[in-house]
Amino acid sequence: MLNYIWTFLVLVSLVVAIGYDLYDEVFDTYRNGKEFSVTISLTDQSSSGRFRGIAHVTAEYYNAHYGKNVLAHNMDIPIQCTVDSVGNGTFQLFLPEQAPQPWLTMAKYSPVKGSLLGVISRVRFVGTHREAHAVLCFEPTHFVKMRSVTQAAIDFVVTAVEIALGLIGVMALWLGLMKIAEVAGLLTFIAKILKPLTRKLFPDIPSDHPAIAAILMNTAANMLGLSNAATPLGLKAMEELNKLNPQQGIATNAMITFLAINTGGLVLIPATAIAVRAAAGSSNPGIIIGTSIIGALCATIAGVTASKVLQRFSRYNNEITNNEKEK
Amino acid sequence: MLNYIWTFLVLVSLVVAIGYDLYDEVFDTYRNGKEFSVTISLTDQSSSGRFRGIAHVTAEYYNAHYGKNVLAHNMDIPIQCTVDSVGNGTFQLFLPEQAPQPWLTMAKYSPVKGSLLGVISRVRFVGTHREAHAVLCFEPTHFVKMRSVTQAAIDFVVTAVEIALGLIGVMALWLGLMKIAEVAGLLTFIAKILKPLTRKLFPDIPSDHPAIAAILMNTAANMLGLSNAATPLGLKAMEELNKLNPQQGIATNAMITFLAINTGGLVLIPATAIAVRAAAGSSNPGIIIGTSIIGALCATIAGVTASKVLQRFSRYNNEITNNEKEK
Amino acid sequence: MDVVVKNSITILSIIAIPLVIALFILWALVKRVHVYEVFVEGAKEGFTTAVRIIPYLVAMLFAIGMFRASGAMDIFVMVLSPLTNLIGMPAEALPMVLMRPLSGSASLGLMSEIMKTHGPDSFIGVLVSTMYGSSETTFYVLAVYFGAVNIRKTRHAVPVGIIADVCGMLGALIICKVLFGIL
Amino acid sequence: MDVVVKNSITILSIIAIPLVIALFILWALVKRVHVYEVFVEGAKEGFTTAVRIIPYLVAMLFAIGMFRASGAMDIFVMVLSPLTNLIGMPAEALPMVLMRPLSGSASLGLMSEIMKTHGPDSFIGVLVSTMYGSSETTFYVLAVYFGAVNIRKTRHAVPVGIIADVCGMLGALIICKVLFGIL
Repeated sequence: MLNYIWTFLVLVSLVVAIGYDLYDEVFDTYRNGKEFSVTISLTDQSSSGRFRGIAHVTAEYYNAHYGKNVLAHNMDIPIQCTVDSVGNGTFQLFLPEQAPQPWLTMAKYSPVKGSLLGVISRVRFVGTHREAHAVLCFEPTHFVKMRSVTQAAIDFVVTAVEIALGLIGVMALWLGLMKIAEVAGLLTFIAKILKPLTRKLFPDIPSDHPAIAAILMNTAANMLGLSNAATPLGLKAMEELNKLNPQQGIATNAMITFLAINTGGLVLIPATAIAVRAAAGSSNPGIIIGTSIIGALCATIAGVTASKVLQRFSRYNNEITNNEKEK
Repeated sequence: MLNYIWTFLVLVSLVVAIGYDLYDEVFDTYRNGKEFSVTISLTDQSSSGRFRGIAHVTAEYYNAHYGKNVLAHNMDIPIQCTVDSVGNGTFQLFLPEQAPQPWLTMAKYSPVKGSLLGVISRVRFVGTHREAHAVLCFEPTHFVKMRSVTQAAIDFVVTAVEIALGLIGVMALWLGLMKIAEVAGLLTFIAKILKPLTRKLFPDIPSDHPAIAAILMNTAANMLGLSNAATPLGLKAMEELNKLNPQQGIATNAMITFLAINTGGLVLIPATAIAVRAAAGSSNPGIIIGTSIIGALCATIAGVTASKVLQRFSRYNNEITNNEKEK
Repeated sequence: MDVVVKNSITILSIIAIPLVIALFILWALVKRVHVYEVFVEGAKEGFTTAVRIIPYLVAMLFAIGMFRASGAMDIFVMVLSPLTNLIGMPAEALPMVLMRPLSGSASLGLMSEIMKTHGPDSFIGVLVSTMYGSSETTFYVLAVYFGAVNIRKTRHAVPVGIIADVCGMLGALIICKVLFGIL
Repeated sequence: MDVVVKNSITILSIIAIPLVIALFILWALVKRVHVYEVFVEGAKEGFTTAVRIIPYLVAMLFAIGMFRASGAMDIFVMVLSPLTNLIGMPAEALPMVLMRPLSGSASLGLMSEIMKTHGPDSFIGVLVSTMYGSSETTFYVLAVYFGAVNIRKTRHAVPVGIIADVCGMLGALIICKVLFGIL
């Protein structure tokens, strides 16, 4: 199943990205190669044909050029040019952060990030060199979505490793503490106390197995919103469950039931959501506590029920049960 | 022994943290649930009952409220409120960095870090809505020490992993160089030269063993303050010593003597301490060089003597010596 | 929700970890366990477990990252909104429903954005924050948890996760409609 | 201390590493060792050694971090200061004595703070910086060094370390009193 979802995500992303990019090519979103006229107020001019100034872009012209109503007010943007004696050369437009679309995207994928580069031509100085008229032609922008999808793939892959390496410390801490509890017999003790509660949910697990205690502690940590502790404890629970797994590499019923409880996301106080609401100036940030609990309960109950129902139709089911019974 | 010290550190920390927190609860340091009156100068008001302003907090009132003389001058703090038609709602107080205690701690453990949140009530607008009187009730603050202890545990555990992973590079460098010296026979050569010096300190180590050279180089690096080289060389020395260890997992006499020399901390020029003194404007930062060396010599001599004396009373001692003799 | 209950849960979540640590170590002392040695023994697994997760997490985040960046979400919202309109789900909440199981940071961003445009106390604001607060990043959890024990055949875990997510989102929608909306 | 001696030690500590590297490689060349291959062979151990340390360092820094944050230090100073007053140790230096073997960064912070409040050239300033400069973070060293070779039974290493620390601190106190204080 994960095979299909993974393939689906990857292929859909690529198809959609190509679609967007073809749309941009066909409708010429970035007006590649088209000329854009500006008036520049000079602020600084050296002898070698290099000058700085402020390019005045009128909203009317910009909207007409790109065929979209994106710019409400005229814009003044710093520009730097190098031109020869005939009035041709290159320019660099230092785009502000609140620049309008196409330009913002063009600047993001420009060779000099945040600036638009290109060829300037037909520079005419007027009014004792305090002002100039010129025509800009931007570096062409192509296949923006494809580039952003590729970049996202690489960024997320790096993030994945950072997340995993960042887990080492808390994993070590909780595995160390759990080992102390295990050796001291505390985990078996907890598992025995919880027997009536867990016999129904996890019939395959022996009643005094440390997995039960790890599952309980993971669920408790999740409910209290202690994510730093929840993940290591959950992984410990999975490792304990895997010790009972007769077929390494294939999920057992108990694992899937555990994950159903875990992904249900039952949190007594959803702290992140409340903090975002409070920061946004809510008059009652905590109002979602009750509704969140009900939503999460729906998810958890549905998940556990589904795991119990679906395990009957699973291909690997019988093998696992038989092997376990043989033990 | 390390078991006892470890348990002691952890349990004492928890007990002390609980003690501090109970003190805070009993003496109500944070005035949880108490009302705090303020006058607010409005700066910005939208129609939907949302307004921003500057809350004026007088030193007299603040000190009386918290029963401590912590605030010398009156304070003006930006505030944002959302109130209903009756004058009740929530507020967010954007605390400056130099805010006085309890508030600074309260803001540190607030859901929106750096701000105080809570319920505002009895809002009365005066003077054509340019000013408002109101009563604030802050989100309760509980068990601050417990939270900071838990946070410290997690932070230090992450730091531990960062330190270890940061060692990989220098470890590899020095182990590589040491391997070259070992294969070239240089380590044996050094060990033989030092024989008269080390026979007394490390009688269990064969006189041409590479461990001697690693110990020498670690000590030299420590004395010269080259910590980047000292740790890898020390670990190399430990690994060489461990090759002579008949009972893996139990420290040998030679290891403990080596650690006594190492933790003595003999440095010819204590650079960090001198730098801190210079930065603090000392008229003679280097004055501690002589005293530091004498202090470190005391520690080293005491440590080595103690290791030689205590090894006679150690439980595992005879076994190790016998096993070594058998070889 | 009752303030007292909320406060006691908050206090419980603060003291839970210190209490668990104290309980473990005191119990171990009674049982004469060599705590430091045993702790180290258990902690050794930390590195290998974390490293074992890497390929699974890379695979999962690779696909999710591309999906996020491609803008495919907008197309899904466009296609699905006629359907979700039938059950009274506001179109603005649909990106949250689709993104929540895939990416925690993306759905957090969606939530903040909706708070800004619609206000946190609007029906959509309450609904979206309920949805965020009442579920987990299912696919991330699947990747990490199964990755830690090298499970590649997940059997019915994915359908179970999706069913749970759909029911959780529907539950959040219905309870918000009952309490705050016009049903 | 003589400036010439100080300068020559400084120069020695600068050129030590390049000299050692040059010596090793030249000696290896004479002995016809394949330096690159042998270097890589040895360097391989770097990763496993560093990883082997992790659980020990996690265990030790976990306890030390909690101890630092708990404020237990203040209580120890309160309890111990009547005792240390007897031997003429200033109460302000006591936190340094207690923290130095546990945490390098904490004791560095303590030293900077004392420099600020008492001045670097005051008796306490000189004493505290002598104490900092004349000892090592014993427990950190124990965790790392024993961790690298998987030693869990440390035998008498901890008492030896504590005896060395106590003697070092006493030595620093006495020499500072003799040279700068009123004995």
